[in-house]
Amino acid sequence: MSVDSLFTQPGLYGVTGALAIGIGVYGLIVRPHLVRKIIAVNMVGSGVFLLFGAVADRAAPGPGGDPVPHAMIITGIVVALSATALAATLTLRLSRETGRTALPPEPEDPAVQDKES
Amino acid sequence: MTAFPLLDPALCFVILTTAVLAVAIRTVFAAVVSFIVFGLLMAIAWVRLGAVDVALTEAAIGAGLTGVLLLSTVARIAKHRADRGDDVPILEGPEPDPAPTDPLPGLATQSLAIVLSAAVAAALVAAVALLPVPAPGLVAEVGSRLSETGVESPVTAVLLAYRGYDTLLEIVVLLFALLGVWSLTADARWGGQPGLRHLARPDGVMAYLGRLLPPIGLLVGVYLFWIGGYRPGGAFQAGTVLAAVWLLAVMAGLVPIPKVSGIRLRLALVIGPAVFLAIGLAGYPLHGAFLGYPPAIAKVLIILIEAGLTISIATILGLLVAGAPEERPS
Amino acid sequence: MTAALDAITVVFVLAGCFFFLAGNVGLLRFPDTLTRLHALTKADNLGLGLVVIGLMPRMDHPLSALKLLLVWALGMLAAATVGQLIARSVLRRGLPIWKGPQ
Amino acid sequence: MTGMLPLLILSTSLVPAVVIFFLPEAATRVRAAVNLIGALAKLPLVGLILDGVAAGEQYELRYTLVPGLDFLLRIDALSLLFLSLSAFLWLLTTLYALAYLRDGANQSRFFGFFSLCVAATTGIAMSGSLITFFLFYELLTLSTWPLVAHRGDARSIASGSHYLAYTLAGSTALLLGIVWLEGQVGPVEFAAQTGIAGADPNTLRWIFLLMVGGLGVKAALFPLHSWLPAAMVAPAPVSALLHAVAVVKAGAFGIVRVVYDVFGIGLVTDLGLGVPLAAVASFTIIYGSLRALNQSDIKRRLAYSTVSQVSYIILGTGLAGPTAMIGGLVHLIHQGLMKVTLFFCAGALAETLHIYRIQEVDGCGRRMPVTMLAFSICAVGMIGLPPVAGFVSKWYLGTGAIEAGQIWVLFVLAGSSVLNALYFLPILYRTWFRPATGTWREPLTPLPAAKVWGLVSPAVATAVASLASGLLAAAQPFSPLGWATLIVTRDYGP
Amino acid sequence: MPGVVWGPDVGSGLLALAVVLPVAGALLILPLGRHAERVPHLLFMAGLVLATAIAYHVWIGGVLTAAIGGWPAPLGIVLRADGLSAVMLLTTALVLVPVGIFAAGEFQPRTADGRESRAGLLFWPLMMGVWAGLNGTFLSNDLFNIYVALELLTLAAVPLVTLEGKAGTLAAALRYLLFALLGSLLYMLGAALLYGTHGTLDLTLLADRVRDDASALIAAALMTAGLLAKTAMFPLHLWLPPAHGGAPAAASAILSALVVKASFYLVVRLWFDLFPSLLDDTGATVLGLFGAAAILSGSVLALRQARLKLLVAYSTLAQLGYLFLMFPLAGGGTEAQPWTAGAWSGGIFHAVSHAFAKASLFLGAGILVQGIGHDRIADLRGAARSLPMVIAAFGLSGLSLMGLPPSGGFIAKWLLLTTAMASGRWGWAVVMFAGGLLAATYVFRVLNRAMATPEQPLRLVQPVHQSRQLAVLFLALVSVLLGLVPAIPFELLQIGGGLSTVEGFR
Repeated sequence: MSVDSLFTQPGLYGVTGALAIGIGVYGLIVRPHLVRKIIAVNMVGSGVFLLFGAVADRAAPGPGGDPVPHAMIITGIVVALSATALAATLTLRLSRETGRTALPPEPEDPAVQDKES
Repeated sequence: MTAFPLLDPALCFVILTTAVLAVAIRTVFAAVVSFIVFGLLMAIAWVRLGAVDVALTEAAIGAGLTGVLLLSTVARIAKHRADRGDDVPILEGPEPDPAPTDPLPGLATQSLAIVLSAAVAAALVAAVALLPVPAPGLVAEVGSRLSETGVESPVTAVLLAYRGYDTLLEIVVLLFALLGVWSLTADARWGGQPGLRHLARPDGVMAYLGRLLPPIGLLVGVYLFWIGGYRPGGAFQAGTVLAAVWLLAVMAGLVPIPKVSGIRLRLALVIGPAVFLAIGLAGYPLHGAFLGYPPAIAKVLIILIEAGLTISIATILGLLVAGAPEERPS
Repeated sequence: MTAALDAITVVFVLAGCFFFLAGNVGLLRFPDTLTRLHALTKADNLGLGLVVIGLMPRMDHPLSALKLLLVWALGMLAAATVGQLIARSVLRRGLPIWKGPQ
Repeated sequence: MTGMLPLLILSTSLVPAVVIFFLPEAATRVRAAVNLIGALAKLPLVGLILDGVAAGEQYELRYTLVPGLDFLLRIDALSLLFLSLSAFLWLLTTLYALAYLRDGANQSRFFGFFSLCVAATTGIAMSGSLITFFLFYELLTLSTWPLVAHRGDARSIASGSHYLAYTLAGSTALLLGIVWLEGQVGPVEFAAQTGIAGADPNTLRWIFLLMVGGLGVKAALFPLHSWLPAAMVAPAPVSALLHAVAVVKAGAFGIVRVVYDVFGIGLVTDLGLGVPLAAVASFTIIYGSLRALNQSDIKRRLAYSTVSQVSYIILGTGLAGPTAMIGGLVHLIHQGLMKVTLFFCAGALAETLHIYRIQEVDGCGRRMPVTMLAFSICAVGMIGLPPVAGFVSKWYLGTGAIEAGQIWVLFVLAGSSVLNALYFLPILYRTWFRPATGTWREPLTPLPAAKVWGLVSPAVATAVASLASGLLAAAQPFSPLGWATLIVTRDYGP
Repeated sequence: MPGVVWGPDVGSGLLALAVVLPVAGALLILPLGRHAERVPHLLFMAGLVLATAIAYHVWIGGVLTAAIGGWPAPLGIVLRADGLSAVMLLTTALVLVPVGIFAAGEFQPRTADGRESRAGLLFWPLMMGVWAGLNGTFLSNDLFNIYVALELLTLAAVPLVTLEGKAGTLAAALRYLLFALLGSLLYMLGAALLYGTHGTLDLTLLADRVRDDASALIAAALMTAGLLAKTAMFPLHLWLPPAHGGAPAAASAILSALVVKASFYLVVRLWFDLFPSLLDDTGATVLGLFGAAAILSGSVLALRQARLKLLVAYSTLAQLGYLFLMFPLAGGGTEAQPWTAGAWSGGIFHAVSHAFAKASLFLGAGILVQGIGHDRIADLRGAARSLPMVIAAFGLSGLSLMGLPPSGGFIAKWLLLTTAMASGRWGWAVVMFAGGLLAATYVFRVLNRAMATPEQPLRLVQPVHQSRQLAVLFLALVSVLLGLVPAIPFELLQIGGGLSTVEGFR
């Protein structure tokens, strides 16, 4: 293990990515509001991409870098947007149908919910 | 870089601060705003890491479109609340979080969350420290066969040639996200228009902007698409710009938003992946493999694919922001 | 020649930064939405313009310099439109407006 | 051809089962025809094999499912003992069931599962390896359940669950035993035991306990028997199937296989497992008879009688001497023939005159003389009086016990006979010597002749067979006794 | 390279088509709209032919590989089909055909008044998306490409849950989506670390380069955790029952039978092909304990459900548990044991036979809902009389769940059990036996009700088309058939497996 590598430029961004992931995971667990959960997932995603990017930068520092991870990150960002759009629409629909913007604490029988609403 | 030794640490610090804000700040609206700022700062980080393509994508899609989506979600939720009589003002009102009906996690959950996230972060920091010092990568391989792809930008070569299959699946993923959003339409409204309403008065500033910007935006979009073969840019960035311009024109009331059942809209949605797929299949006879491009015409094929993709991406992204149909078909 | 260009860049970019700073101070310190908009849009537009001017001599191609100008123009357009929209929203909803020091 | 014949025999019941499932409910005649064709086709095939095995022919069919798991059909003399019993009784039970269930509901389901049960039994008889045995044993468990629960009322459903709970737990134990054993010594086939003796004796004892415990559920060994009396709510043909043709016999047959062909008599004796097994069987014999005494429901009394009688087979196996083995094996046939007659008659009484309890049979010997004569013959046989088949079994068991030096068994046999007499003779007395006191209900309209024939003639046939097996016991080798002797002298002789 | 028409050989050329076909289907159905009625069925049939062809080529020629675009790894993406991939492809195609026939009764692109129906249209491209995602996962040899395929799978699968538009399913779908997204991100994170360490994402190349060190362990742990969340493995399982129990029957069938298997498949690939040396006793035991906990808790919860669809959904949790018993039984310890192939094949066998059985169960539950108007277990009296084929199929599929012969489930259980006993690991065997008995309890709880005679004869509220019942029965029969002719899939599975040690097993 080389702690020094954490203080290079890629190391720094790698650590930032790692911390962003940690913050996102925390937010995903404790924040009940669905919009915040979506934000948290996106934050984990950004952290993952940043970490991946930092990894790529080590291979070829400076402008350009390793283009393979860059292409993958671009793909990842688009995929994350796709998922966000779906999640946001689901949240909207949930809020319109039930007035809730959070998940029930325990998964429940969908049929029972139907009767309530 | 040496001129400002503190630039990177400061940037990282601000990124993490906005990240904490996005999780911890009191209202959901503020959280969304924090996240958008976080995304923009991330774009700067990408520039710092030399990944301009990624920076463009992050700014346009990661921060921009995602931000718009989230903001409109918050606004529409607030509107539902207002419709239900939960007296919450739109947008600027501090939406309580957790909302009155939202359950708070117990102390156990919170401690678990802290332990878990700390463990993940620590493991990752360790993993970063453990990465080998002569870093492996594919820079040389990408460069050595660049001539066979007909494009000059290495990222575009990876996206559309070496790993074109990823990109094919990616555009399909995007399409399915739209289908997923559409699937949440109420049955009676199927076939109608997405729920984006134009807010502009005909003489208002929006209408003016809506008239002024589209030509410029179109130009920028086409430019981004064209430049992608040489430098940072490409179908995704171009598609995003075009989608934004389109939405602007819709919001300005200049063009109607199409019905989801319209055949031309459907064709616009599938043209990108369809062209991609067709050229991919042509690769069997032309180059002996799926998605194989003969070097002589590789560039033409890639431009064809990018053109189709740009149309589909612009349409899909625009419709994703517009949301599920909310108007009944006439 | 390069020294002169460098000097121009340093001066203009620094000046631009100053206006950005001023705009942000305004955003934080001004009392209501309209005044804050005022500070932000005006100061930022000016600051952006100064930065753009400062960077133009450093471009290797005239076309790139033109692109920078385009960025400035679009930025101003966006700021103007958004400022207008927010201001109208303030008026329509009857949010409090600062009437001068009490 | 020697490989195809077992498969052919299996398909005589398997194919009708599948066909019947897909027949529409209204196709009564086709269903009966398919069933009877299957049953009739099976008999000559079994006869063919019987002849072949007597002449020393080998019949084997091997099919590898996955490496280490072979499906193996192999017919030896012991297989045929069970095979011919089930083939013969299947025909008669089918005839009986067709009459019994006339106009009943869910006939396709019933006869489909009925044939499936017989197919499973056939498979059990022909299995050449432990795991093949298990496959058919489970098939039997599952295909019997819908028959037990056939009526669909609360009691039937409850007794079906009772049955399943016991048998599934039993087969779990059996499978555990099999997997454990095969984990030690590899795949186990019934012909040649190699390497088993080398395993750790205590492990082997545990495995034996698991296997016999698992099989003992179906064989209704005390204390695993309680499902059997509960299952008498099922229609009479099902009772016949449970008690005589398939289920309890499969359990007993399995125990015989485990003792003779998996462990081997020598090893069982060396491990000290034979006498405890005989002791449990003896206890079950006495216990079943005692419980039968105080049942007033006819079918319940018969059910407890089965608990007692099936253990004779296990007793003979546990004693491990050649004569006792013959007695046990032959009882597999004899008990089947006699018990199936008794259930046929009990069903006929219930269907014709609505007689369910022992107090209700007063004087019905004059009303239904043929049925009650058949009943009486087999009741006498159960007690163990000559010249009916039961006497032969008990005689061999008794001499076998003396030969094995287990004199106490004689007391068990004598005690059991006394108890048998105590619970059967009162029925006979009431039937023949008490006047009719109007305890039964005549049917509103006379039963159709075909139905009466269908109910009575199978009982007569099996009663005659019981009598014949006793009278002609000495006919070699195709009387039950002759065949059992052939098995013991040829395959398990010293 | 003119002249070379089909690449190195026909079999390899087919691989990409397995993904192209469903994608093309979705692209075709969308513009066709209400005129797309027959397209999906033709595609499903073509898919079955294609999967069979690929399996055939694997069978005769061994492992197939195809570099997409002619770019070899590590630069490009390589598709690879070994026996395991072929079996999964075939399973997918074989489940989809009857599910498609079943769904045609429910999802018609054209409404009665001739307009385009929302659910009726969208169901089909979403199915195509799931199919493409599955095939993409099974065939890809590139970790990042698998990530994209997994996301395609998720984004096509989640809308299926809410397709009927019931409010109650929204929360379930969201929970599913969030778990799935976090899962894929964790997976991607592990992949990123592997790229950073070894400079490639190609599984074959990585397998040569990966060493038994801390960074590989971190990557493997992250990827496994992510995939466990997507597989709904204990303790990340609670999202599954409401999502699978609330979705339309045809969708539930696909989700429970196939979608969760994709991530399970990857866990198998990771631990047996990529990190075999990393799978020490501790890791394998942890995975096995998760599996054991899933078996027991899932079965007990299934017992307590009042609705049939939820019972079936909870049973999925339990059945997934068996799959993870293969890790302690087949892995652990550095060198392959003679019984390794047995437990490994047993796990896969279980996944396959469960796919057929579970699809049949969910479709059957759907028919009950249609025919008698509900799926409350307490009120199923008379169902066996009114819908005999469905109840028969329930019983036959139940065999696989209980692990009783004759069924694929039994063969799987036998392979796992003999391994456990032969290597003296009693605990796992006991768990399997307990799981089998619990499964019997919940299966017969339903059958008992269905067999009972009702006070009044049960009237169907809506007639059920014969073809839909036959689809249910077909799936159940396949799960039984797997127990009768297991040799062919077993042999196919061994092709290309790094640990093919069938000889030691004999």
